[in-house]
Amino acid sequence: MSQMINHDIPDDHEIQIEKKFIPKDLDIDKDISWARINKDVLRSLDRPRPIFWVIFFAALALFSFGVYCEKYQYDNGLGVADLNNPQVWGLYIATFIFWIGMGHSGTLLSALLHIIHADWRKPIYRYAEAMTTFSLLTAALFVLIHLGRVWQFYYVVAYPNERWVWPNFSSPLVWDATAIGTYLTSSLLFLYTGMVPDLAICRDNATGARKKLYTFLSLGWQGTDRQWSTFRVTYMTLACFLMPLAVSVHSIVSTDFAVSQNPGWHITSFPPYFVAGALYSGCAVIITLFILLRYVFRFEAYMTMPILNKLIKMTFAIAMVWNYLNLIEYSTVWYGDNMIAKQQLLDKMTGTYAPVFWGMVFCSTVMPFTLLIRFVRTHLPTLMVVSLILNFGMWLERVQIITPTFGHSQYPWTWTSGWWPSWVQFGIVAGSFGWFTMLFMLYCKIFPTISMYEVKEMVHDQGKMLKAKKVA
Amino acid sequence: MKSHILALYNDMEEAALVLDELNTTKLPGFSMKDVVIKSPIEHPELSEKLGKRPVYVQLFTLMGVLLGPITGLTLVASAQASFIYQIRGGRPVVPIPPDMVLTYEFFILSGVLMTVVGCFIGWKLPGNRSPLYNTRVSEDKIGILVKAESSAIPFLHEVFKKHHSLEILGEEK
Amino acid sequence: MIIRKILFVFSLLALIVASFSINAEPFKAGGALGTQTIDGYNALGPQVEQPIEFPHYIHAKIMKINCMYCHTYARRSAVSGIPRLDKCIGCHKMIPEVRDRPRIKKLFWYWDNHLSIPWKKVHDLPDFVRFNHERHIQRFYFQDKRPVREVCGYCHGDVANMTTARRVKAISMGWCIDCHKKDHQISAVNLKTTNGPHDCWMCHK
Amino acid sequence: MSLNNLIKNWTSFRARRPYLDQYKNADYKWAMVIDLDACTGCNACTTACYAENNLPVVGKERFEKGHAMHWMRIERYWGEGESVPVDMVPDKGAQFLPMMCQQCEAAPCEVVCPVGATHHSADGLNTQVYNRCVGSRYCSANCPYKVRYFNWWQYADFAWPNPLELQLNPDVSVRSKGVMEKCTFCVQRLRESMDHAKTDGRLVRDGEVTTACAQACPTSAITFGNLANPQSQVAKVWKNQQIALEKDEQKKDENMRGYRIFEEFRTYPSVVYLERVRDLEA
Amino acid sequence: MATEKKMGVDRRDFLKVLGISGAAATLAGCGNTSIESGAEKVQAYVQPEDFVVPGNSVFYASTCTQCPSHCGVMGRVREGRVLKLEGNPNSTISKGKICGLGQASVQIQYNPDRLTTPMVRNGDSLVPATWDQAMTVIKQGLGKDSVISGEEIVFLTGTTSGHQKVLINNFLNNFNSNNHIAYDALSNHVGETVRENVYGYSNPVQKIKDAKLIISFGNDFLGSGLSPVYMATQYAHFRKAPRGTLVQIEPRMTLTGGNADRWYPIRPGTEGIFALGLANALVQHPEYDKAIPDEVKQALQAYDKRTVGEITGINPDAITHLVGMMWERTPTLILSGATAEGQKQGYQNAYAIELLNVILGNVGKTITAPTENPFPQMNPTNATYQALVNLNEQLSAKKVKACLIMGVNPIYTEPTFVGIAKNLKQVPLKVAMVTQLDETAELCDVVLPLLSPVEDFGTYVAEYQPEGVEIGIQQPLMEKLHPHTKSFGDVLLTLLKERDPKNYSHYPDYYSYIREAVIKSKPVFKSSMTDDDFWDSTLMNGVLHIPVKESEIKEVKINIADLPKAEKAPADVNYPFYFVPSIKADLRDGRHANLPWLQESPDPMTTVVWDSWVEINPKTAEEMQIREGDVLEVQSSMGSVTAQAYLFPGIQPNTVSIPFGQGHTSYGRYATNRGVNPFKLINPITDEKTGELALFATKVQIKKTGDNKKIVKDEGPTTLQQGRKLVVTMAADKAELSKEV
Repeated sequence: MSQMINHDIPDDHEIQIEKKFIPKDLDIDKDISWARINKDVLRSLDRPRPIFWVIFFAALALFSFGVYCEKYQYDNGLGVADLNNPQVWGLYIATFIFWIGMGHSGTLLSALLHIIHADWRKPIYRYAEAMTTFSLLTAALFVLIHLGRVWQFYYVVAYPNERWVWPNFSSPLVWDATAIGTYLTSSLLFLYTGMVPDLAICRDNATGARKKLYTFLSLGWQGTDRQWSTFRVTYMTLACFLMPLAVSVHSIVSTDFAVSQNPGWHITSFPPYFVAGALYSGCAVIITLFILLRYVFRFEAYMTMPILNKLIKMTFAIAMVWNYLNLIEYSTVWYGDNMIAKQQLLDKMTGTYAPVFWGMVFCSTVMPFTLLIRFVRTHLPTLMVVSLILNFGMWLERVQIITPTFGHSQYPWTWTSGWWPSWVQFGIVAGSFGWFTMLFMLYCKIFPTISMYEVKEMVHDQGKMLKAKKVA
Repeated sequence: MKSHILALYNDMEEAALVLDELNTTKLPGFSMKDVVIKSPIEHPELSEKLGKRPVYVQLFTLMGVLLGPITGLTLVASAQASFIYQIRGGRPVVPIPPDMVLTYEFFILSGVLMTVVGCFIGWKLPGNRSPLYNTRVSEDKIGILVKAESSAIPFLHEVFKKHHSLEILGEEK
Repeated sequence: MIIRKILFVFSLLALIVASFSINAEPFKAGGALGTQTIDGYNALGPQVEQPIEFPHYIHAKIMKINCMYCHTYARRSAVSGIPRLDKCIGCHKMIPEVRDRPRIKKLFWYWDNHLSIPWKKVHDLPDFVRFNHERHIQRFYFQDKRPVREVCGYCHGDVANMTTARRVKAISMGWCIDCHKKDHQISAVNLKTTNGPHDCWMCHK
Repeated sequence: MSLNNLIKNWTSFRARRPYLDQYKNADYKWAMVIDLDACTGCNACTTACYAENNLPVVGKERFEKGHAMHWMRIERYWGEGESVPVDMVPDKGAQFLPMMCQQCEAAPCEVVCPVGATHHSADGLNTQVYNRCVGSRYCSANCPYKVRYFNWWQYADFAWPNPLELQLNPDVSVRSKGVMEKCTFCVQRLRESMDHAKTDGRLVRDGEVTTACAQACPTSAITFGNLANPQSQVAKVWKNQQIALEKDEQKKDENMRGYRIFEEFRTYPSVVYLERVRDLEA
Repeated sequence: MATEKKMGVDRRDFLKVLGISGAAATLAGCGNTSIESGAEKVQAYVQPEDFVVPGNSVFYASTCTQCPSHCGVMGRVREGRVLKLEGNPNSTISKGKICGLGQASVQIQYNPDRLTTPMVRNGDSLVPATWDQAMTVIKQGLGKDSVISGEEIVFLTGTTSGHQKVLINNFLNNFNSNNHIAYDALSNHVGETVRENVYGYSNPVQKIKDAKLIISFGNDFLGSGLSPVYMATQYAHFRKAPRGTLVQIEPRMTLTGGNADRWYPIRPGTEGIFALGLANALVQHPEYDKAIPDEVKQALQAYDKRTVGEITGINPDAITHLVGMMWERTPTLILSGATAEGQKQGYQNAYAIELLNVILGNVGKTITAPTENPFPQMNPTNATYQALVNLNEQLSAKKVKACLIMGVNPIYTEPTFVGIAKNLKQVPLKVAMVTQLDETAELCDVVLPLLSPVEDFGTYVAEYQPEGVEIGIQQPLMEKLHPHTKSFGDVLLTLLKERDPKNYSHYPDYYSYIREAVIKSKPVFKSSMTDDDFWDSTLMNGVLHIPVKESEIKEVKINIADLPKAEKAPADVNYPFYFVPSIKADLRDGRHANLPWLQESPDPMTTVVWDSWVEINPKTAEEMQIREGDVLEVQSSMGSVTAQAYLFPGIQPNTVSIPFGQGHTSYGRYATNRGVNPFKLINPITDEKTGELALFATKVQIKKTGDNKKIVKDEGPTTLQQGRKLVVTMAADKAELSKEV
């Protein structure tokens, strides 16, 4: 016991410092009863605020429109998307990277912060992890949407066949498929494993069909000491796997570009740049969802302002990393002697796609500095708007990686100016947001969005510390 | 003839005292190995009192990370080698860097999968819950489940009661 | 559609497992339809109704007419072709004794009306596949001097035992590849072996 | 599919193309020479390509969107630099460039195709197998020459209203929507003549087969042939112009006109262009 | 053609289309087809020729009829369908090569808008009819009992030659008429007249291959010239070592100009003046001094460098420079072309240009006499614009009772002021023979569907005969596609047989007519073959060739009165721009606008497709604040059209250009309502000497309409190589062409 007290002295300082800057009453109540936690969280599965249904049906409508667009495109060919010879990818691949990138901060919150025992992640990591899974699902959808012959997509899958043909393992697209598949499987398992104790709680409190579902999913979890110790080891091991995996996934996505010879893509710093961008956009989305869930599911007591504040700090830091890598990218091109890449960079900034570029600069480089303003950090509607702008900026970033490069490639004859995607592309992109929101909202309605057992652990540990202090 | 008995406690301290007492108790037909704690959160300090209970998950992980890359690389490389057309301009038929990338992904995938498999085996899941399960365990109570000879049950009952257990459940006969 | 494709994938998987264990064997005359070559790719096609029920067994088996006497284009063109009508008539004019049989009557009806017979395709490849009869005939019949019934029969089965022809092989890509992967002796004298080209643009262009 | 195969042939699986003397003992390596001094930009070759290879006429609206399917395009440039004054007079004429698939020996498109629909054939062609293509368009994205064309529409539905479809070349597939296509060096002609030569037990003779564009070209600016045959016209010109297939930077005399476009990207194209000549004193 | 069967009749039989199912199969392309049995039909030939092997193609020689150069072509035929045309190596004109225009002939054959049945007028509209019905209508006017004669019958065609021409003349003779009117909207009659007057030959051989320096005044011999394929083959030799130099002088850069070593923009109509300026400078050299009489020399003195420079807009130093080259590089060749000849002083311009050839002594060296055709009756008719004016006069006099029209579309190509449409309507019997309904056919009473050029027999003699004389033999490459189409020869023979059974009844059809005519010519070719063999070998070769027989150009006349005069036209305030419409090598006068390949083939200079555009100099555009794609109204005193602006550096600053060929109101789905028709802008200015229409002498004004539409073209936003080393240029003195293989 005495050892523990000594250990806690630095923590005490930290708490003191925190107290100085953040009103304590806003943080999680240390004395909250465990039963109360169960009740609060389970209530979210039952009766959220009515706005939930508004969001859900809006998302459903958007998704239906996306499905209509995709059907139209499937029937008529990709021509309806107004893609053309140099502009072969358009918004589909841009949005694909956006969704892949978005998943990364879920892993950051759940895995990295778990490894370094950052306690504050506990109330929020679950939805971040869910977001990872669903954004990966959405991203995988874009791979299919953009294929010319979706119905032959299984050619990309490596399976022994009578034709004696295999996918081309040298293609970054196959790496992509493998990496995304691995990532999706791993984060799904990670999400699920971490959720099992909570599913058991749901099982113990649910009735009817839901009970059957939870009973099935919780696999008979009883919370025995053996289960807990196995769980601890497993969860930590998975977290250790997930961190490098997340880094490798977006690095591999970046090789789609960095491996090819196009000006503006053939850059060594692309992998870290992509990873930073991924974390950046992911953090912005986490802030958005934080505010949303906090309101919709009445999670004010758990998703507290200090946690949000930490998230904002993290977002700002990552935004700065991203900006740094962005600058690195441009300056290596600018000071390098690749004439074609330099031309392309100039065109990106001054050509027909300059609005996209400067839009990105405004949204992703200038906007994060507003996070330094206390009002923005504490006034949730404003923060919501800012986080959406950051997100939009990161989407623009992906668009400006793809479109200007195709529009100003090595081959001057095929340059395009003023290329603009058709409504079908926008419809499908919007539909993907609908699909993601719909899935995510559905998830939040069915599964506990806040990790109950971990919040219990958190208040237990902190309560213990307080008690220890009192003893001292 | 062995049977089960479960006692619920309000908090860890109380449960710890029970375990301390059980540890010192020498009773025929009862062993510390048969004591199981059920709790809503993890409880390292209670587990310590139960003695060493090894976890084998990481053995599976090791197996996964060893087998994954080897099978992955072999699969990829031999698929490339047996592809009916093999000539690709500018690159060898079996190129090292792409195969390394894929091997890496296989390494992680098989590591993750084997870990989860190991976890499920460690959990002995999916399985049936023991009849002596109380839903309050998943809420905020600590449960101590003991499996012992029927003869030892009354004594254990006494011990539990001594430490202000909220509820004691025994197997119905 | 997707379901069909998934089923297709699984059937292919089954096929590959089968094909691993089975080695192609030379052509065997006679026997049940589809078993004349044992290569694991037996896939008996439907019985196709033709305008005239052409008796291959009379021509090829009883009369012992070389396949290429009628299917004369096979050795110089990618398509083997259906025999031209005047080829049929050329012989049958000389055989008055069978003139009254219904099939021959029908044949002469087409001839008299100067119409071509609307035969139905029995061995139909997808439109992106281009099989070249000429090369196969040149290689195995003229160069290797194998019996014509075997050379044609490897793909078409033992037509000499059929009335109207019927597809007896899968004619799938794996089946083609399977043969192309095999070592073929260069000639009856030269014991060196070669195998068929693995160039996609040989068949798909 | 065996480990044995992998180990036994390891060195050959690790060989990279192109390498020195690669085609010395090979039967075929198809290559081309285009004399830009002879090319007048008349578009006869492109029309011949439409006729030979079943290229769809896409119509004005689709052409406007950039959906044109010309495998071969004649580019017309007014200058080499990056900007041009408004009052420029093109007093040295225009610069015409026939551009089609360069059949690179180390083609950037081949490496990135996820399904291997584009790969290299033994006779040095950069193949495109339509029925294998899933339409990821990565090859087009990675092609520095941008000579790959994607079927954005089901052109067969409208490009050949009856009876125009009777003109279609039965030796060439009509491509469905969603697949990539490109110049094939008229592979249907090559394969036919190679087959005939094989039947006769010989190799294809120089001049026996040529591409549709080379056949049509009124000024004979396009020479096509077998680079592996040192007696062929193409091989002679390559040698004369001191172009080596396996080099990405040619060391040649100043007054030699041969060059390959974008050699610095190490694509090792199979098409040699001969510089346009202008009498600058005229 | 190994068999001794009656060719033709049986040939048609075995060419029967049976590959239909094959073609449909090709269309399906690479969907996910599975193997099926019994789904498709496979039909065999009934009684084919021995050389017909399914799956193998057969090549038949024929002659291209797409333009008057009549190249020899070969058609690739498989399963009874013609698939592609190639050049015929036997032909001295095409030398085995072919242009895009020629390739597209197969699209006339398979055009989805082809006329497949006769049409007969019923009130305001044409309705499909049977041949019997159509012939009944025709026979009412031109039948057995017809008394129409002389000027009452008109046969209007474009340039015709060979047995078509012979048959038309025979037909007209039967009506005691010789009223065969040959009209060509883009005729080169002015130049031909000049050369006829100067050299005695309207189309002397211009040996560009032998020249070391060619100065071409707007002669687009590589693009829309008289024999572009032949000229291109010669141009290739011209560019080989020792390399010749090409200088092009024209107001708007043609394809030939784009290939010139040096291109000079010149004020339209002043080409002759520039030529005189050159001539004046040329005679400073003692050698050339002798070549011309003093009176001419004196007349030339008015054209000193500065004056010429002022008039033509070309830097005066260019004259010194060019003359310097002419002195050094012999032999030279000076060519006059459409933009120089289609002017008010067109004749004089061309005359002045030919004068240069005379001074330089090119006559006999690079300009030689063509070989004489032993069959002069087959020589091509001289198609002119004047013919249209003649026709209009005849029509307005209301004497014409029957008008037959074939191969020409005057309603589309006539300038607005001619107004032939109104007069033509009054003719009681108007018969059009077409493969596809066009503007003129729509006006007619009877429209007969002709066989396409790849289905028909015929013989052709090109206007330009560079190596001997070549008679092109046209033969069907396939069985006729539409059962109710007929050869024009058969139509005329049907009528002739009725009117003159004695001479014509022994011809069962046009094929036998041609066959007999060709066999009759056997003695000229000193052939010892039998008639059948001669005919077979002629069909196999595709051409009958009369070898070169050099004859000298005897005297060269120079008439001082025919030289152009410098005219100081007052600046036109209302119409400040010269209008120089361009002739596209593929669409020509619009007759090929129905062929989709040609519509989609980018214009070589601008890369615009499927449309009309207004070429305007970037400098002028900047002054007028015109951007690419701005919709401009181009107005002449005759009318106005609107089209999008294209900034084109290869054009005079005060000149605008619209290509001919588009703006059809009725010509099938590919041509109708596409672009504008610049013929409707042409002012009523004619060449003073010949009366030919001055196509390039119109002045226009341009106005911005305020609209802007994206111009549909192949090129991207840049027209520069951006330092990419795509087309590298080497100085001619650096290149060692002689060392090349």
